[in-house]
Amino acid sequence: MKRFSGLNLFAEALRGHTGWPEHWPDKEPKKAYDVIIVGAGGHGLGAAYYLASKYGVRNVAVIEKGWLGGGNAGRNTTIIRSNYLYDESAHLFDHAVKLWDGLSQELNYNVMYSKRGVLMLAHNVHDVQSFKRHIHANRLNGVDNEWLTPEECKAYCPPLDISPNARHPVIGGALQRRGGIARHDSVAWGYARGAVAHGVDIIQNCAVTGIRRGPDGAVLGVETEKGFIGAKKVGVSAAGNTSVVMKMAGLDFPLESYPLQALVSEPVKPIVPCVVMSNTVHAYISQSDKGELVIGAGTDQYVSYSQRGALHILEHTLAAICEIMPIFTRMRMLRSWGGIVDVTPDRSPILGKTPVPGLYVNCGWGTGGFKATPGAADLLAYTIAHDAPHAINAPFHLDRFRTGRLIDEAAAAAVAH
Amino acid sequence: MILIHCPYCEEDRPEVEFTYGGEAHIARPLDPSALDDREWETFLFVRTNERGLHAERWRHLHGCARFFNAIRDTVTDRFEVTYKTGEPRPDLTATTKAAKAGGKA
Amino acid sequence: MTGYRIPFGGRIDRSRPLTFTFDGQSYEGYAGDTLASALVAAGVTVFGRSFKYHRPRGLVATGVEEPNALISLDRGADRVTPNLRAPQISLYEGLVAKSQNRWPSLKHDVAVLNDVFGAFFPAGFYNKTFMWPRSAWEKLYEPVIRNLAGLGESPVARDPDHYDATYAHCEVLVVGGGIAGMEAALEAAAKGGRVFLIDEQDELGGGALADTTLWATVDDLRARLAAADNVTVLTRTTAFGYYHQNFIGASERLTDHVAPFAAKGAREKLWRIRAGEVVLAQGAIERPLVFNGNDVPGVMLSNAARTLALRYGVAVGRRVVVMAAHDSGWRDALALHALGIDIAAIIDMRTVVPGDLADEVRAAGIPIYPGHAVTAVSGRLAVKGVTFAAYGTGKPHKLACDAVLMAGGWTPSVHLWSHAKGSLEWSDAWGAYLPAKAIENCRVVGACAGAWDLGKGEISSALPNAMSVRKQKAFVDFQNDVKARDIHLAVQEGFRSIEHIKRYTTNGMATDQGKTSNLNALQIASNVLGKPVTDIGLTTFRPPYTPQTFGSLMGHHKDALFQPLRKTVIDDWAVAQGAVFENVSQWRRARYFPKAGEGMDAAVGRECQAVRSSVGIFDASTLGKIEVVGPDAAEFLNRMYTNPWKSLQPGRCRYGLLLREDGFIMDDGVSARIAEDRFHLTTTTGGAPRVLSMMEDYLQTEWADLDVWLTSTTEHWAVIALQGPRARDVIAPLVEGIDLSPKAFPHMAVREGTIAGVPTRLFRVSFTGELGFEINVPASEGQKVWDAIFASGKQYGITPYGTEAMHVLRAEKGYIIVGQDTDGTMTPYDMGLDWAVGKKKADFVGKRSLARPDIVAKGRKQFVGLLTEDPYEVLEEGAQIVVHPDEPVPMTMIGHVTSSYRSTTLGRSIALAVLVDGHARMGETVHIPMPEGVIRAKVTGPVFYDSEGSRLND
Amino acid sequence: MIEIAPLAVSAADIKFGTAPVEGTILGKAVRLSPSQPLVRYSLRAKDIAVLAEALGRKLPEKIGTSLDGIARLGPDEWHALLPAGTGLPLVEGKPLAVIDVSARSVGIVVEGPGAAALIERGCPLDLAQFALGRATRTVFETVEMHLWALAPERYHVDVWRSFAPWLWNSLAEAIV
Repeated sequence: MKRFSGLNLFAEALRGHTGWPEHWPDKEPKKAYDVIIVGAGGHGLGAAYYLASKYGVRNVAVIEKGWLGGGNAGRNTTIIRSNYLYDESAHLFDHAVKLWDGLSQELNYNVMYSKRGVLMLAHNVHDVQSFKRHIHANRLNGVDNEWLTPEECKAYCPPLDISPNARHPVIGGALQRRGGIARHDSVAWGYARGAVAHGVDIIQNCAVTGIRRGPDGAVLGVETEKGFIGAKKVGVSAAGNTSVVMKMAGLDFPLESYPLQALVSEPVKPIVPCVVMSNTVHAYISQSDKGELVIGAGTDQYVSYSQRGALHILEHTLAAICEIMPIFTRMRMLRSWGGIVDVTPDRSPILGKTPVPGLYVNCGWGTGGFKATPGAADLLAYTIAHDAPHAINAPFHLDRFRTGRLIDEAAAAAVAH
Repeated sequence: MILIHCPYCEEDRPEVEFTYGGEAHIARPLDPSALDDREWETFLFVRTNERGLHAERWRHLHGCARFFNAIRDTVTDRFEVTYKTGEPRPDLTATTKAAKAGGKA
Repeated sequence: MTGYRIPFGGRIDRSRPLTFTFDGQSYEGYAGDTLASALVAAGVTVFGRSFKYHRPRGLVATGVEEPNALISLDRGADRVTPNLRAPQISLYEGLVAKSQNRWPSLKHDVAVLNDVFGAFFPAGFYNKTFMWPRSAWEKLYEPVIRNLAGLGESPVARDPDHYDATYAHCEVLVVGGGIAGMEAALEAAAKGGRVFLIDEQDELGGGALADTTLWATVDDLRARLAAADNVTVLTRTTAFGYYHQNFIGASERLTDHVAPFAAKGAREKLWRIRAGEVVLAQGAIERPLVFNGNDVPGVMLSNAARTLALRYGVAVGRRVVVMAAHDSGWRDALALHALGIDIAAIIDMRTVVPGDLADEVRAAGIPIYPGHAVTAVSGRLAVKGVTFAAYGTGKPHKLACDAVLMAGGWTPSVHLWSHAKGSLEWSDAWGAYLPAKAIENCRVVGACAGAWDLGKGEISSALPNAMSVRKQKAFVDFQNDVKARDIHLAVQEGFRSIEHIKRYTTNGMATDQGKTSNLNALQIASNVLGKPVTDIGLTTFRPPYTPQTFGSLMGHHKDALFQPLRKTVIDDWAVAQGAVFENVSQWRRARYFPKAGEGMDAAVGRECQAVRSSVGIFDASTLGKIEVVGPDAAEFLNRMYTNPWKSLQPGRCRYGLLLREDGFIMDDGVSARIAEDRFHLTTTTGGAPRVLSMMEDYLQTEWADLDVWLTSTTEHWAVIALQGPRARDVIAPLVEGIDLSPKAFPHMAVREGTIAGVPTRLFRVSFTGELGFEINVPASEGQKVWDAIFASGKQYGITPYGTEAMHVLRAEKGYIIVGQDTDGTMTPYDMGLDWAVGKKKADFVGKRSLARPDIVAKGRKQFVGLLTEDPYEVLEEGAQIVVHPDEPVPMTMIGHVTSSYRSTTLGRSIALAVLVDGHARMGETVHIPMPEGVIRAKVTGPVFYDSEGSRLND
Repeated sequence: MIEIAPLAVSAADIKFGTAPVEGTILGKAVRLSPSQPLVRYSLRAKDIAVLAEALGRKLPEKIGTSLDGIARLGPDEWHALLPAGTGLPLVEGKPLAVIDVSARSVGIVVEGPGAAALIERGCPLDLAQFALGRATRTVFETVEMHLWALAPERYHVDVWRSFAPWLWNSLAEAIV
């Protein structure tokens, strides 16, 4: 791996950039690996990276049915925050936020993590009660989150309309200053490059077609379009397609996959300095380093793998954005797209072992997976390496749906992820 | 916006009149107390999340207000057939043609 | 480029000159001009600066594919629109246009340093640097990058325009108003159904508007369309997205083409069209050629020069070089030549060109160079000349010129086809993908179907120059400054899928969405990878086809019409009384009624005191109400609610608790049995739709055998809560047909009669702990009854109270509010509502879940009261509770404050909370660490006032 | 207890129409007016005969059609929209339900050659296929309404009371 740095960039510029090697070579699968990760998104590539770099498991392959980073890693609105209510969630997401900090340096790949702050708007008394509950819980958990008055919201984010005669007036907000955004593709690419540097094989265009299990039920490896690949440990990090993969191992999962749409505007000079979310009007917005307003919509109502969203969802989303930021009615939508998000009954992820020995899963992130990327990847790697969950992800076990110990942030707070 | 054939109204109506009701044919057990925790979990939470033909419930909330069932392909979002609550899930392998006539995708 | 106005021809109206400004300088054009045509006619060459390198850029195209000429249109300070394409801006008198992405001026842009040092900013450069020192990313690098990025400036003022929307239906929708589209529309119209024809331009005709020989045909087709009464023609309308089942989103621009003072009505209109069949006639877009210097202002698409000349009467230059890889360039040259424009040469990359075309060109005296290509372009702000050579190698020749036209072949516009998930097939003849198999009921006609002779060009995937690709400024994506060498670099760095190449280089991600660049990038990648194009993949076209305003997508949901604000029939009265409101779900509710000079605390205290000491009146109309009727009504409720219902006698009320199937509290409310087969249910304000929907679900799909029906009556009834020791005295003079005596009409009873002459369902219930009535009357009579009660109550000092006093009063009694004291994770046992769970019931919704291991385990949070040690300290709702205040962060939190008030009745603060094992902690002291210090409080039961309930039963 | 800035009373404070609005849409004449007072009943039964007998009236059989002021909204649901003063018996003890919901909704009459176009701004139904005598529940954007085709170029729209100001203004906005 050739090191990335300003100096090397300068040196390469002088010789026409001929010296940059490929980020990741195309690999044909070996007969067997110690660990196979299914799904080359940020979470899967990251898990391979941490397995190889941190947990000493170097004989690792990541298998991807399409091109790496082509699923939700490259389709999300890149919001990063950790101001979750419950201890379990706050610890989980804050683990990720701590890893985000310094990730560019660790990977030697600028993922453009920008701590521009995430501001969640309160529009009614119930919102205030809920946000204050978050703020106090976060404070005692060591997670930053602070209350802003409407005027402070406006000062922090000038495009906001805080007029009291809006249909949904802004009556305050909760701000996490460490929250922000990152460049989504770079995260997948940086992890891929980092993993490869530690000996990981990345095998693209190779769909998994089955999971082979031994007489004792334990995993023996995966069947793929390129033949059988052996591995005693398989980690599945396949987002919206998790149910499909789990069925191959004979497991039915408490998951449903929904279309989630997002859109960007044409690029403009800096105008939205932070991330703004409003659960009451159902929309969120930030501005990318390129200048595009990046806007998230709600999920469509039905289960789907079509990645084809409906127009009325965009109508509602843009009406909502223009309700909180009326100056944007003349801005123009440049591109909209759909992803598939996998949602659990309590909207919290499932991250840990499965009933099948040797099969590990990281799924159910719903609309909130990007922010968790480094944390989820590290914890999946830890769980695979130790065949036991880390204390942080132990509560996110599949068994909670049987016992009733749900981690239901949405029910608790009605706050969208 | 999908058009959905309401089996009660007997016409295609726009998606915004409907609400999605989750997977179909998951009957509430007659005696829930007889189920163990695992079985109850399965009833409450486990879903096929089918990639392909998916049996699901819809309600024509802003129409006849009835729940009904549908088989929809979750890859294309195409409705193969819709049918009334209480009717058995159609076997589409045998009756694809008839189903399509009723479903009007 | 030294463009000029040709003294004749074009479709402009030379009798109507128009004045406009660009970057402050005044120009003239004609009605029928676009901003682009008028500026070219005025000799302007530089239209904008590119995104990354800030290179000066000229006009490339005359349609939606224009990548460079992005303009801000200023229609007044509150009507600024950035990033519009100059060729799509219709000229009007007084138009004010500004260039973008430059400082201090378009001709002298400081940021052009990016270009000077362009070698340091290849594709993906930002991934490789700006990482040290760590803090510099946010403080230095990112702000600089951000300021250099972005094109125009966002509007900063509230937009005074409004936007319209509609649904529409037709049997056939034709997208594209060129000849193919018009013919398709007429053909469809002849069959008799409703036909829509949509075109994005000011007038129908499409590409034919740039071919005078077709104008007669266009006129004829237009006349026949106008005569067909089943055809709706929408011009200035862009079909931007093709959604499920032939549902098309289109946006009509209604006012931007007229001067602001003359603009009337909505600015844009969103058409949501459901079509039986869709016919796509979107045409094709000409491809630029990729060669060194191809972005110098004055290098443009050949067809654009033709369009400017024939449609707008504008010559792009006085001496023009055509670089072709396709016959259409030759025809364009002939057309320009016929208008007196000097064609310096046709340089064609192909060695063989059609003989008849060559003969015609030779006859016109135009020099031709088959098998040659332009290898360099001189000039910075305008083309001065070209260097060309035999293709690939060869001795360079120089030629002076002021414009270079690129004819690289044609790319069918398959955007909408792709939105609709139609399949595509590679065509070698076209060097492009053509529509193959449709999923929807859709067909394609004209150039976008691969019809006509626009294919058959030569496709080149290598630069026409022996020089290293790294040394050539050969642009693929003009706006995003992607050069051929960036694609080479991406491949070198391991990006092999076209999606990876696109994302790494940003090719095709500009505001033109790759309309001119995608195919060239694909060809180059194919060449570098040594793989056929079809092995590299194809990037997905996503809606919208061209950028669409947020306003048009928002439609009429603007300002007051964003969402309905639901108000009760008493709302006007409350407004007149000076009430302060709060929004609760979709409703607006009076929160308190301050008297002059009163703050919230004082008003709420006074309101509470009035209820406790005399009588208060409260608008409870927002409560959800459901009428449950039928022989099986009691059986149904028995299955839904935790408590038993069959034993409830007609005329009596009961508190009902509703769980979700997962065992957690969903809603509650007091309900009454009106008759043997008729119940009047109430729900929380926000929960009403959810509850009804859940009940319908069980009724229709689980228990379809029951004969019972549910009807929302929320809005039928106005509900007036009258609470306080004098409540009975107030209504007594107004009520007829009901014996109000405590014995005949006890607490938790319901009676029917009249009040103030209006039929009523009168509930004797209380959410305050006082003697109380909830008076249900038809909403249409609500204000009348309210007025009568208010008048009758005058002598007792009747006091209107709002939601805040209601909250305090109920909290003093320990009554929960679902959604505030519970949060979707609480069971009846957690909330101390064991009494509301029917122990003998075999089943009810949620019962089985209450037996799950972690629900019966110790350590669950339970509902308690809290009394601060300092009675004047009011805890903050949402504050967290700990046992050990000195524990370092992260602290062990055992619960939180759910409700907290200053109680005038009790002369101190009170709070409700949920606390781990709270029921076993009575009397314990807990700690609430706040930023300002730790507050100590004692755990108590949740009932603070009249725990025996004696006041209720008076 | 949370102290917040008072809401401005003007917040989306739009009113239901008291006077008709007349004008054009897409060049066609249209008139919007509040309907006369009406009584409304929700009528429910699994068996149409039982209900018809109990009410002593003939009921429409096809879902989505109306007869003499009663529409069949669903397989077990009818809705009566009758002149003020017309009462229906709240029958007891039979497998049916009669519920007086007279005050739940208010009516809006949309008439004229532009009536369909005005409604189609927010209603996704194809009104060209919505023949005389049709009646159904549907939506205008996100707001539920009952739509009755009562006479040529004349529709009656029934909407829940608190949504009426929004619907009225959404319709009136497009009339020029």
